[in-house]
Amino acid sequence: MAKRVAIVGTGQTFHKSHRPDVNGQELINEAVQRALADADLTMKDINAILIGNMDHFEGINYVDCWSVDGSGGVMKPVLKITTGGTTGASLAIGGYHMVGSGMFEKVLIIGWEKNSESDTTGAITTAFDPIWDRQVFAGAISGLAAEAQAYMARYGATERDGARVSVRDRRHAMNNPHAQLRKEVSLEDVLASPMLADPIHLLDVCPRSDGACAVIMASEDSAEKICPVPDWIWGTSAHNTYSYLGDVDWGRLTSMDLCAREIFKKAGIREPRKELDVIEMYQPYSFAGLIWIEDMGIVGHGEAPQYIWDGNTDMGGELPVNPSGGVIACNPIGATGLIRCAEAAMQVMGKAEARQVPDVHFAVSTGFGGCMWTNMLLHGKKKPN
Amino acid sequence: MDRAAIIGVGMTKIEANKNRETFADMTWEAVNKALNDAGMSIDDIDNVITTSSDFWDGRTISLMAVGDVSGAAAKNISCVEGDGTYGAFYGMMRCLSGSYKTTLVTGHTKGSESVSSLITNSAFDPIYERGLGMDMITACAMQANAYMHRTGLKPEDMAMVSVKNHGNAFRNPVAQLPMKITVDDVLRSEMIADPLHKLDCSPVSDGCCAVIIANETVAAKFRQKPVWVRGLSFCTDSFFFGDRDLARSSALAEAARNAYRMAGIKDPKKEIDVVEIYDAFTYQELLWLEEMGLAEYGKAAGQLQAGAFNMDGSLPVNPSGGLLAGHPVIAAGLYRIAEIVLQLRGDAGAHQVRKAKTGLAHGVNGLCGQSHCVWVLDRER
Amino acid sequence: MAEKEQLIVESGDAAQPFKYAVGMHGSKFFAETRDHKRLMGLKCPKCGRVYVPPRAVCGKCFVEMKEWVEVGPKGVIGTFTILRFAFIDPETGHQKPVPYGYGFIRLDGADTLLQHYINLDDESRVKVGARVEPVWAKERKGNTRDIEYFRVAD
Amino acid sequence: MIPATLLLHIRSQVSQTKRRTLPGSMPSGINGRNSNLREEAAGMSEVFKGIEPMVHNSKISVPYSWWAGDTASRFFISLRDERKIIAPRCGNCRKVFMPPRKVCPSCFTENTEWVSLSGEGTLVSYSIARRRLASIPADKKAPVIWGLIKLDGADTALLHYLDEVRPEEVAIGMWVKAVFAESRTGGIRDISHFKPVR
Repeated sequence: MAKRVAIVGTGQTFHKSHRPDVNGQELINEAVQRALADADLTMKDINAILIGNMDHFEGINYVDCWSVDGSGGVMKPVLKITTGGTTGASLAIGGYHMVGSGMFEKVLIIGWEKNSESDTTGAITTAFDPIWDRQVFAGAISGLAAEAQAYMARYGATERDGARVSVRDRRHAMNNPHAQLRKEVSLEDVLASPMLADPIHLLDVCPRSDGACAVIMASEDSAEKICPVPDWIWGTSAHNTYSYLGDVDWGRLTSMDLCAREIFKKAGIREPRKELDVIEMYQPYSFAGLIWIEDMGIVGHGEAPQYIWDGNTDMGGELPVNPSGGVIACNPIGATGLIRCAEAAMQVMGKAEARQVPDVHFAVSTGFGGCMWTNMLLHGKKKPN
Repeated sequence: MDRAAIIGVGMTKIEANKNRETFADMTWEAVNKALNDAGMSIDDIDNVITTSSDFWDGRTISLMAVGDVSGAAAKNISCVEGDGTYGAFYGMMRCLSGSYKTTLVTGHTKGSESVSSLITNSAFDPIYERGLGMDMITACAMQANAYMHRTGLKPEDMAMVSVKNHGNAFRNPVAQLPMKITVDDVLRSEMIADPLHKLDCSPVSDGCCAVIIANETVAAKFRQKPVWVRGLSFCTDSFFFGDRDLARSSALAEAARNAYRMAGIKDPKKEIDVVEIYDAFTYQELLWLEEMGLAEYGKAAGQLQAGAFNMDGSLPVNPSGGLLAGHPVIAAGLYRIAEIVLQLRGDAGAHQVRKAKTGLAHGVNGLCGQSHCVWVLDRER
Repeated sequence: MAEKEQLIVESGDAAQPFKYAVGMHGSKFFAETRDHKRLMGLKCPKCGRVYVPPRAVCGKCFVEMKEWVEVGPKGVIGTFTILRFAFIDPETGHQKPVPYGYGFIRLDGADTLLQHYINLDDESRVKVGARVEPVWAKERKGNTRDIEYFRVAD
Repeated sequence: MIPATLLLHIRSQVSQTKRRTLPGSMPSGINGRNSNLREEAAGMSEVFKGIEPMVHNSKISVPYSWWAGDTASRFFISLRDERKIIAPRCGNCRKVFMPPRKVCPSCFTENTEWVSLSGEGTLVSYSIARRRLASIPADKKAPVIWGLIKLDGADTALLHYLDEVRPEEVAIGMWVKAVFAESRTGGIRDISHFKPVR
């Protein structure tokens, strides 16, 4: 019989633009030690380790093998998952299945990246087809700019609408000591910042970061013994809709739509806008904060700008999005999806401190990456049926 | 815990250079062969795990190339980076976690597209080691020396593995390198890195393998006779060679112990009927057999010489020809699983061994067998 | 107190060479651009979608495609951006010259978009929905650069 | 705009000679005939008649700069400035780690003590490359010998070069000592190699 699965501990580094004081293994170890301390467990309690990053950011092959001194993986089962930007969320989903299968009681999940060790855009460009895409493509920003252009053309949104999202996330980051960028900005600041790829300004996008995140999952057999209020995983979904960038329905995120429908159906959620309490979204640039909540089914197509201008996604609003400050405030890519998961878990567990949204029953975390792909997890305070 | 079974397998022929085919083309072939083998349509598959490596493929997000041809356009999908046995392990767990019933697992590599010396050099620690310029062959030569020094193994003992496996490959239609050679041929082949001659090393290969794993509740619903997963485990040793006992593999011993325990196997030498093992280099077949408890430490070569591991021996090892006859790196372990499935079903054709009820498949990750994955499969539930 | 010295290990000009197989579908496509300045797509026998770049399988329908159809050479801009920031081109290890126009072109008769460069001589005309045409390279070798770029058509 | 390098490869008609390309060597063109099982089964070979399979010669050339971190930096600076090999010790299990580790992998506590090592030790194992594998640095000539050296006072062994020794003289258990590079820049090659103590 499958087991129900909960998050019982999380740990993060204090994410920075670069961490010259530690190598990758040592960075990983910081997050691992914090997660163990959070759950009051030791390495001896851990039955398996799941780790991931994107190889070409650090240029290290077989990271699962290389990182054992930091991850604690010596003489333990260590598995690696790599799916690009969605890696962190794919790891969370992987941990869910490892524990849920009954094969492993407690699994330590680690996402990490030291983006300061290479040229992020150059490395991301290698994600795309070497024959058809790579010569023209220019990293994540070019694809995202193409998405924003299409969305603006389709629904009449403006650069100002995008900037509003960036202002929100950067304000939220002020409450998160782990965030890399903790500086409030105004709409004017965003619009006056340098244009990187039309219509994306510098302050519309995520920075590059060094950071690691660790999450411990346990089965229903031990979760409540480890942690008084564990974060129960209600459902997971991963949709890799496209294989070539030219196949994408630009201006909509089909994969988000598929994930949301699948998960909400599974959990019996009919009105996500009312039933969800908080969203931690892998939102690497501001316009995604508009487009993707529409695809998630929070509001109708073209309605996000007004919903956001009305303050609904701010702290204290109807459905706060990214209380942590999100990806715009820090983006150690292989960790980013797992940070979203950890932040959502902290909201459910009531451990989010200054960024806590009151009384969270349901939270959603997402991962984004690849060829406009989405991963999603639904987190709940109640044990699933 | 629910049980899982393997209900379909598909393998492309392993070749030195599939220059006409992309990753997607190879995967399409393997996936369709697996679906045909299982008597399933793609609609009967509810989730997909691909196994590939961004390094070997020369592509960050290597699974992007094979999602469509794995039928994942609208299904849940993920990607394990590492040997195919690990991808299959994750695929099996997804069948048991309550979310899915049938996982399609693929693994692909085109060694022909990259320079493996550089790819494997990148597995060394960038700060302390990489600049010294070692790669997989020179690393494994270091392990072979440690093993020979400890056990008294001779180059001619290792060479027998090459003779056997290349010989077995004649009966396996998907093998890349069937060769009729002698111990002397191996010892006279070029010395690459002492003590490893050219014929002690597996070749560069292209290939893709697909397997379909099902939860017990649906395993019997389809045409193919299920092969049951009886026990499985994986384990990772220390990274730095200097932290390990390089002449041994404690991670493999541990993984095998756990897999046997789960399978209820008390005496593996008696209870395992056929083995497909990760013989990237000749000495590895012997060392791995010993660490898995299928031979006494330092004694496998003697048994090999006595014919125990031959096709008609008491414990046939790599009747397919193993990696020495074709080594598509990431897919290699998945080929081992598929081969054992064929053996246990009695479908292995010319390389079918006698009396195969319980089989063992084995995969490796990292340098000098840092991490091992062991599967015990059984014809009976 | 002097700042602590933090050492860096550099990879220098180390690179990983690859010989990526283009595949027979891509090879046929490039033989057509090289020899006939013709753009070809593959049509799905089930859903009728026409795919460019060409590939063996329609992912949505999970069927093999065998029917080649000519597409383009003109098309419309599906979406685009103008790259203005410098980054390392992973093929060369050096900075790629910016700015450049980067677009997704829906070639006439195709259902998917082809990525290519868009000429920026008149930025104001580069818009979603603008009609574009390819500018063919003088010397065509059978690769994506057989087309130098697309430009907004009159 | 960058020039592309998409080369047309002539399909070789090399028949099934059992040539193998070793892992570790450049695959030398096209080895063996392709069977095209998939295409033949699907009746596809007609469509591609006369079409040569193309190969796109490319590379991934992303420059990396790995931060050594405080622990490795301290070790390298000592090599560079003092020609001294130092190693961290676990305060709990007392193990001395080479190469240096910030955290003890077994105890999972931070190593805070450092000890000096003599630079001499025993050879645990070795490897001799007889041909110039692609991974070997440009300044090294084959045969290249690597050793796994357990330095006196350390509990784990360090990977490095062996030199000033003929390949046939190398033996597990031999006593070796570190030779420092003349020009030292703060990296693992500040040790030039280890040589036998005779």
